[in-house]
Amino acid sequence: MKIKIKYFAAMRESTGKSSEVIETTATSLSAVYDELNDRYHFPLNRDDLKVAVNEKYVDFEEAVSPDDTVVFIPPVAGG
Amino acid sequence: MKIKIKYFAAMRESTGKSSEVIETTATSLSAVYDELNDRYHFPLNRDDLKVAVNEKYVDFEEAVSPDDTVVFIPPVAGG
Amino acid sequence: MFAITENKIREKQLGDDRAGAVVIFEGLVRNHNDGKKVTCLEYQAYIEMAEKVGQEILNETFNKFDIIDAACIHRVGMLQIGDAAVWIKVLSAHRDEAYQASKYIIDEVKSRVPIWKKEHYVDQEPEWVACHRCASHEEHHHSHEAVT
Amino acid sequence: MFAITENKIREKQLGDDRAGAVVIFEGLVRNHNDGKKVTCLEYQAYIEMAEKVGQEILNETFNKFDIIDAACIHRVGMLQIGDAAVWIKVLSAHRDEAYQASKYIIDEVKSRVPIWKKEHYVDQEPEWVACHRCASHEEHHHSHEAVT
Repeated sequence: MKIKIKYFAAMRESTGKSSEVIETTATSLSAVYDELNDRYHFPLNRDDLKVAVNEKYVDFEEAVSPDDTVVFIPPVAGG
Repeated sequence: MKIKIKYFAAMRESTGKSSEVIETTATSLSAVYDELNDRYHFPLNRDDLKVAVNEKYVDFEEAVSPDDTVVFIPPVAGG
Repeated sequence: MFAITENKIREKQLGDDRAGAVVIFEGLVRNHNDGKKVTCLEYQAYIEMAEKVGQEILNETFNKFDIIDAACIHRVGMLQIGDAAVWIKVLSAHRDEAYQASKYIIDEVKSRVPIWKKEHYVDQEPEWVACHRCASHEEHHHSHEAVT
Repeated sequence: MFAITENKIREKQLGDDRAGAVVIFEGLVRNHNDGKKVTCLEYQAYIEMAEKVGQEILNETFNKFDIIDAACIHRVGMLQIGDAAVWIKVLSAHRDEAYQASKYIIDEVKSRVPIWKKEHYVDQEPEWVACHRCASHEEHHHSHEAVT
């Protein structure tokens, strides 16, 4: 299936992309992270990230569905 | 001795004066209050008032000195 | 800086490159108090003493909290609904101190600064707001004041 | 009203005749952080999600505290020392609720809204401010953040 990934902050700098559409067979968000981390060697470990699907925080063990927008959220620092 | 009395809020309305100079033989502020209360029948009991001498809160049992400026302070309500 | 003014409160500019947090408090004239409809409020101050006590409060605030700057202006005279009666601004590096200092200043101003207010109502004679009511308000959060 | 803006924050007018207290919080860009001299700050947001999470926080605030109105604006892009990164205004009848609601909003915004900041320094390479540092700052009040 195809899913969309958006990148922000340190994740955007390490991938050089603000978003991309990927083809994946990963069943969980955790597996999506591992797959992309093999490619990009992200600057942040999974434990330092949160994950959002379609603009909502969800658990890394949740499943992905076709056309989901997935964002690995680096530590936030607003304010 | 002569002392100056200033009146504010309900005290001003009951005396019809914003200030006056009085001649008194009272030795404490408490006695000054009693003396003036006999004349004006203040709308506030001594227990509901504080007293300031020369712009500082002091105790009712303190003595008065010539030329002191005395204010019986109704319950404050700033803010 | 603590000041009493007869005019509409004009905010004082406070700036400092070390400041990371600003907390501004404004006390406004409400349209209701203690179940009564308020039309306007008249504030009177013993100005010379109010400015001394106000400055003492600010000095205490600087001693108690790690803040960069603080200012308070209190208005007197006849105020309309929505008018600011008091304005307090605190600057600090970190926000907790600014919030704490702001609350300290307004609490102390309300309890110690010689300022009085007379409420004017739609349906009855105006009256000076008395402190034992303020005090019970402060304790129990009843709606006994026109400005909070 | 929760909004993200790329421009200088323009305060939103909030008024209500029932309001007796206004608390405004501003988070400013400081000239120092964690012992390093800061020259400017770059804020980036996942805007669509930030606005949703921000609105959720305001909804929670209305449920938790007896307030009349609340608004929050967060700026993104390149900010200079002294610029406001975030602005929060709360109106309530009584002041305690306005202070509490204001603190709740800034605490939640800092911990949940997907916004990031990159600090630019006088003496070294810029870096994204990481959360484990923010978190330890929040707990221990170290000076780990450029805006507090």
